Amino acid sequence: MLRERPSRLTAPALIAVVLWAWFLGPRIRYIFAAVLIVGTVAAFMTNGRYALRRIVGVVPILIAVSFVVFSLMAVLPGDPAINILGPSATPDAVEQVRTELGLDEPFFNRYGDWLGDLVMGDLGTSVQRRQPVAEGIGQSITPSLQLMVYSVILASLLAFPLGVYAAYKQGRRPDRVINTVMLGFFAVPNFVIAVNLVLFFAIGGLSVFGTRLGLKVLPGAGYVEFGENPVEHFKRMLLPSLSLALGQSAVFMRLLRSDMIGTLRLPFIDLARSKGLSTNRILWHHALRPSMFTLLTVMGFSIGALIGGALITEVIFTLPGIGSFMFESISRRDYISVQGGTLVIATLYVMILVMVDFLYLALDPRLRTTGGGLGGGNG
Amino acid sequence: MSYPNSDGPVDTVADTVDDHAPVLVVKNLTTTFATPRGPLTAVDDVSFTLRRGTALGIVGESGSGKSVTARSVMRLLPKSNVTTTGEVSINGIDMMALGPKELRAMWGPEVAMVFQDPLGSLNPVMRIGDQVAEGLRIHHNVSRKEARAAALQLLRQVGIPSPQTRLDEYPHQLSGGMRQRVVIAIALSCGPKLLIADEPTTALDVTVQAQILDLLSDQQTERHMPLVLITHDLGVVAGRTQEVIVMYAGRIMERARTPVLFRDMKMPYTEALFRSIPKVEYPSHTRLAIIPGRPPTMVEPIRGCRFAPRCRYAQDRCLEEEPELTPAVDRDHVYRCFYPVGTPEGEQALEINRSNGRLTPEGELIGVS
Amino acid sequence: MVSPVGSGSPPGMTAQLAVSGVEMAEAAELAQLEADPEKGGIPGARRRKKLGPLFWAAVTYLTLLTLAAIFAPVLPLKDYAKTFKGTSKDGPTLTYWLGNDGAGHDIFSRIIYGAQVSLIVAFVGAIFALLIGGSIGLAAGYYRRTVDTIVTAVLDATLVIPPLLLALSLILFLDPDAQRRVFILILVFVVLSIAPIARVVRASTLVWSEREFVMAAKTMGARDGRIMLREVLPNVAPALVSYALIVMANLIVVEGAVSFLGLSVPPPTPTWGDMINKGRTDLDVAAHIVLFPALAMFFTVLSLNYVGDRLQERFEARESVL
Amino acid sequence: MAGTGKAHLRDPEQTLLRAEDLVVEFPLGAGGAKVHAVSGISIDLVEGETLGLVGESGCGKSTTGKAIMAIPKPTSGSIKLDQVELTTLDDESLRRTRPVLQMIFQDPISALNPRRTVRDIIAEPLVVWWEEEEGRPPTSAWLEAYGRVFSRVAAQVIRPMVPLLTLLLVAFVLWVTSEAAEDRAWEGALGWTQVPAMIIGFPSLAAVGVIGSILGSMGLIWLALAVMVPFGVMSKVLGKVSPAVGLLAAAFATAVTLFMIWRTWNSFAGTAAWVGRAFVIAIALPVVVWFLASLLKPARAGATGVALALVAVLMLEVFYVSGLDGVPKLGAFVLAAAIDIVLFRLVRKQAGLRAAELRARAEPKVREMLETVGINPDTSLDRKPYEFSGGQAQRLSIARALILDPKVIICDEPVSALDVSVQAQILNLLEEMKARYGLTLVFIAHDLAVVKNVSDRVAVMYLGKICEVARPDELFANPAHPYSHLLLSAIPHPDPLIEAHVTQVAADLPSPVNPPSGCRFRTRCPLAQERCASEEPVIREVAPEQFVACHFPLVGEAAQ
Repeated sequence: MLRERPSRLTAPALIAVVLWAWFLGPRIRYIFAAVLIVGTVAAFMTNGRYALRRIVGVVPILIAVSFVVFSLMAVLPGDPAINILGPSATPDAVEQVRTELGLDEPFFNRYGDWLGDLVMGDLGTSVQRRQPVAEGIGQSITPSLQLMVYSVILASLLAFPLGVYAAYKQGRRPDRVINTVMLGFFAVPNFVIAVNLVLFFAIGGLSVFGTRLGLKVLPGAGYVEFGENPVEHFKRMLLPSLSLALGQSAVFMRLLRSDMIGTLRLPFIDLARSKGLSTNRILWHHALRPSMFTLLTVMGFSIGALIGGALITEVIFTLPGIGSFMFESISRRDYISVQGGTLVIATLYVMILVMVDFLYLALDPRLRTTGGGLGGGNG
Repeated sequence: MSYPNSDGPVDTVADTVDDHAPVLVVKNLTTTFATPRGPLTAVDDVSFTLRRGTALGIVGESGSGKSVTARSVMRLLPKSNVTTTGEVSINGIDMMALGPKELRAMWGPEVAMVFQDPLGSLNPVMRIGDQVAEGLRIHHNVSRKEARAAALQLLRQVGIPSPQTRLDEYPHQLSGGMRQRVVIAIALSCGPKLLIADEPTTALDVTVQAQILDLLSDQQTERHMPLVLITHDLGVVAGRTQEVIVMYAGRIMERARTPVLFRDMKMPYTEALFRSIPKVEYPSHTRLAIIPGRPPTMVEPIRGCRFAPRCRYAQDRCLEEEPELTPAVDRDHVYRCFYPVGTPEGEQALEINRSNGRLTPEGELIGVS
Repeated sequence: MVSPVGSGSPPGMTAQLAVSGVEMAEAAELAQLEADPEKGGIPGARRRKKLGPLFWAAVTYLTLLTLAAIFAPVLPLKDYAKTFKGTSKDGPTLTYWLGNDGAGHDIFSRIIYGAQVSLIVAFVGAIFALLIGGSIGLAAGYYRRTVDTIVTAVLDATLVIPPLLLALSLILFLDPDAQRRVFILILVFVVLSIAPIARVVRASTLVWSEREFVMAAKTMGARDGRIMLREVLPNVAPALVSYALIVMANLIVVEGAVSFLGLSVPPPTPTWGDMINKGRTDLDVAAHIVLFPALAMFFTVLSLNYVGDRLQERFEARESVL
Repeated sequence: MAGTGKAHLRDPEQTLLRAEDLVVEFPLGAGGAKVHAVSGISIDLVEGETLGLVGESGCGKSTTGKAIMAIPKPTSGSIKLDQVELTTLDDESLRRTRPVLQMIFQDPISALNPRRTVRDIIAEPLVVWWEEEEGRPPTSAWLEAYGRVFSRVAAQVIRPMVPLLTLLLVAFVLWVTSEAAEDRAWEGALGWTQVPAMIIGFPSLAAVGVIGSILGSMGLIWLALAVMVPFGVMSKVLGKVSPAVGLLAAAFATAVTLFMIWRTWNSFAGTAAWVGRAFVIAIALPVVVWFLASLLKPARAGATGVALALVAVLMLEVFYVSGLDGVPKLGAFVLAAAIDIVLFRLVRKQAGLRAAELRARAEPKVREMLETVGINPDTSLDRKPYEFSGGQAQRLSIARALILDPKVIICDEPVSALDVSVQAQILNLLEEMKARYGLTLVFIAHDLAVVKNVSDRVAVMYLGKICEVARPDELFANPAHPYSHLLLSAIPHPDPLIEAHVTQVAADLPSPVNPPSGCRFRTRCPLAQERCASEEPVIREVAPEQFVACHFPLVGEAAQ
């Protein structure tokens, strides 16, 4: 068996990453640093070599992403200077702005400069907003992360029991009912859910033959910080999180169900039954954990996608999150903000995927030893 | 007995019950699956008894119904779309009358099973110690610490080297043979009064197979525990069982004490099976006797003897009428044939078949491919 | 956001079985095990699992919607851009089947015309993504090693940008004046769907290339191209086609989101998302303005998902049962 | 290590297949660790001989089999087939040697493509090589597969809707022709030009084309489609009658197509112009020109050309549709797609014709092979693999391997997945085939009794090395290597009187990632000494024709 030997690169790499995170905008740096430290430490406790490989493997992806993002914005038609100044700008003014933005330099010089600034935590300064991009993102990232966490928790609360139960009752009536309902949730676009939630819980619902079908119990928009008023905070976050959670729970539940069905057909479930274990114990203790891998990946993907992808929900509920920030930037053709924002989102996304990989380690002992998969190497 | 929970029922029962009283009684067991193609009778009217301290081998090809018999006996088959009729009693307890909860109480302390695929039979994400101890904790309600000690003891008993470290390892860290030892330890954990091993060595290498079979035999004699050993390999049952049942297409074809069966087999199917195995004693390039054709699907009802279409001895009668299980000279030896091997009737039947061209001059069946 | 990345279940991952019930599945397997060795030639061995009435209902709905969208210009529909006086926010009537919106437009007609946009961008987007992504995935899964590494890296880099964000940026920066919105939408949707499709095809190809018949084809001297297309593709294709339906459903949702934000095809051409967005302000007084386009979208997405699901299930069932 | 050395190899002149010092290593993860699956194995085969390779799972016997096939090529070593070195051949030359060397696999069901019929599967090797000989362009496979996918879509999606569609279309045609708007009349007229196409036998194409061209308000693409394809087909048909007419038709089609390209080109403007125009230049133009060129040579008329042109047209349609104001053109586009699907079927039929012809030519041979392996061709030709039992499927695999008339067949555990009674059938069949076709076999198995039964020579393998090579009767009577002895002692005998005396071995198989030094078996060997750890035994002859790689063999002068 191979002995784990944490490479000499580990410590410098870690320190470098944490330092880098530190130089980013004020809020982001805490988030980055916390995620990194917790995840990495956890990962190193299980399989350091794998963790290191995974972390190092992220670097090229991030560089690729940064390149894609930068070149996309650079190659796209339309002159940012004109975008900023408006179509009626004089050529001189345009020229001046172009020089200011460094647009007259060759492509790779600009990319290099941008990357250099990036490493120093400087995402550029938005001309339209007259504010550093990092600052803008830093302000808007908290509501987004909260929304993301709440909706995933809600979705899991719904998906796990239903998925396990449906798998257990596979093919029979309860399964079919759950499946159909969940397919329904899955098929409703979340902005439609959002609109309907607002209708039924915020503005009082439909009026049918004089009776109102609905409630007016929750605010339909706005954001209150947690520190300011926790109750109000949750009241305002409930509808947006729910609108995201319903669709997600359908995805989660269906994945869990199908993997669980696969697991329940494995011989070790037979053995567990022949030990005389109760159905609940078999389901929750034996079958659930090995059935969670696909789900975990997809959860990682959807959490990642939520960072910027909850854009439409944030717009509907007027949450000042990163989605709203991006939407506004895109609408204003604020390409510096879009560049910076996309990069931060992509980076967080990648990090979440890496963390998911580390979670695998916790769930699946087979991954903890390198050289596994060969089986039986105990010589 | 080194079993840590000796206040359990194991020893007391062993002392009080007569050694020759049957532990397992199976009568007219029939198991039918509802398949899209119609009802499939996997086990058809099977009866046998198993005495204390003996090992019974059930031999048959895949599709013969041997595994379903084992699961029917344990009542491990699902309730929906499977119907099991007949009588099964283990140590006098009527298995067919039990509800799910009572059944779960039986599984483990009364009857346990060893499965074919040792890797698949173990939960990949649970520590070995936990898996071995789980049955104990459920059935005997022992503390975590005691269960762990018991698990250690069990691992030692099944011959796992350095059991202490193995307790905290996961199945993928063990080799195939070691995994099967763990599965056996799990089966033995609650001190079952009946152990059913369903093809325990099929997935293993030949060197490991011998070790696992030895382990099973040792445990069987040591614990005075009856064993049902299910296999497709006549070689496996030969040295390690006292009695053998040969199954074909859901039916018991022949049952006898092991030495009797191998010395004096009466059933043409047993003979054909035996003859078709390549044997190490024979010189290389010996032509093998084959069983032409293939077993019947058990969806359509079959008339006559189920083996008749592939049988060298078969006469018209065999296609029309199914023989009953007939006792041979040895009272424990029964078979299902009108023209048994090695009897005048059998020789005559062969002669007839040879003369009417159903057999080659060498005595092999022609046609039906 | 229901995105093409995070949603839907790639066929390789879903092991939904045609046989029903955990226990039943087990039993059926056992029965198979027992009946297996010489089961050939049993009548009904080819027997297919029925698709069920819901499947056909979904297909019918999709067909009708498509036909209506195709023939919209010649069907006796009201002009979608015309304001009918005095009908603002009216509920369904015999003249205006699904009522009128805040501007007095006929909702029914707008829904049918709105389907044109949704269907064309989703369909065309999915087809091209299928061709391009499918080829990429097939090559990556079959050749592995270097090709696979590069392809996977590129796919990963695309996948980490949330699709809606990517779509919006591309749309606005490529086409700020909404001149060629349909074209741009299709282009963007192809870009969005290539990566997920390629991943699914790659995963499936990886599995199928492991099978011994691929090895057998190599030993008989077939070229790689032939093996990929004759041996691997026919086995991957069913999953691929059903996944493409799910991708289409996702694209319809993304288009809905884009038009909800007012960035799809510009008015007067109606789009579902835009109708929902416009109706939002009148929700409490005239919910039908939002309800009907939302329902149209819901049923379309649901039908596509359901059809995709069932087809996939059926192909898999045939594989596993036989 | 248990055994390097080549003492057991025979005169290279006599041997048909000779593998020397085969090494196969797989990288394990990124850490640089390697699985040493096969470490320096040398074997040879005289013509007509069966070599049995036997050992526990993980000993590298199957890897050796695949390495001999050079799929993938071994890490190092040499394989000589009929004095030709395989490892240094480039891929193409290696591929050309394939028919001589065939393989049979362990899992018969997995070795047969579930989506093809027995007829296809067995004929495939012949078709592959015949196509090769006759210089068929390799793209045809691409085309056929492509058509297959599309036709599956057509079958699953469109066919159920055909009655409804037809009804609607007929009603629509009536409506248009009775009170057609003026501006559509000329398109209608054009549509009717397709009537000849209908008459010469493409009714579905013509019908859809007629309606499409009437319906399509964008005209030009439809014009192109309506003209190009039927005239293309016609020009091929007519070209056989009179080259001049064919040429004329082709010229007309060319003109229309170029016009179409020009029109499409112009439809791109503004921001997206560069994309669209680049597309036209890069893809559409060459493909369409190629197609048109192929029309001029009807004999070589590339069905591929037609298909690629169709793809190009499909893409042009999309760009054209979306390049205009788009939305109202949906109808046109969907119909265009429908036409394309129909056309793909048509094209596939054309492409399939060659394949069908070859398959028909192969049929007698296929039938002969099936009968040889004991399968009734009449009932099985059109069935798919899953309708066969394991034993029958294995027969099919054997038939497929034999159809190319190979010299050597590598049997990789061919009976391990089969039942006892079926196993005997297959073993006997292999013996028959060997006698009948003069085959040379490499027989890989873990069952010693089976190996003994079929082999003329047996090589016992352990952890990527050879332990012992001998004639089976000697090997089984007097094993010289402790490992052979262990294996033999572990066989369960179907006789209760033979007591199993298994040499108890310590530990399990060591990891092939980190094999033991010296003799690889030493960790489990009851006779192991210090020398075994330090020095790797070399294969030597301990008895006539019995070769062993052991310092302390159980046979010969050293056995005391």
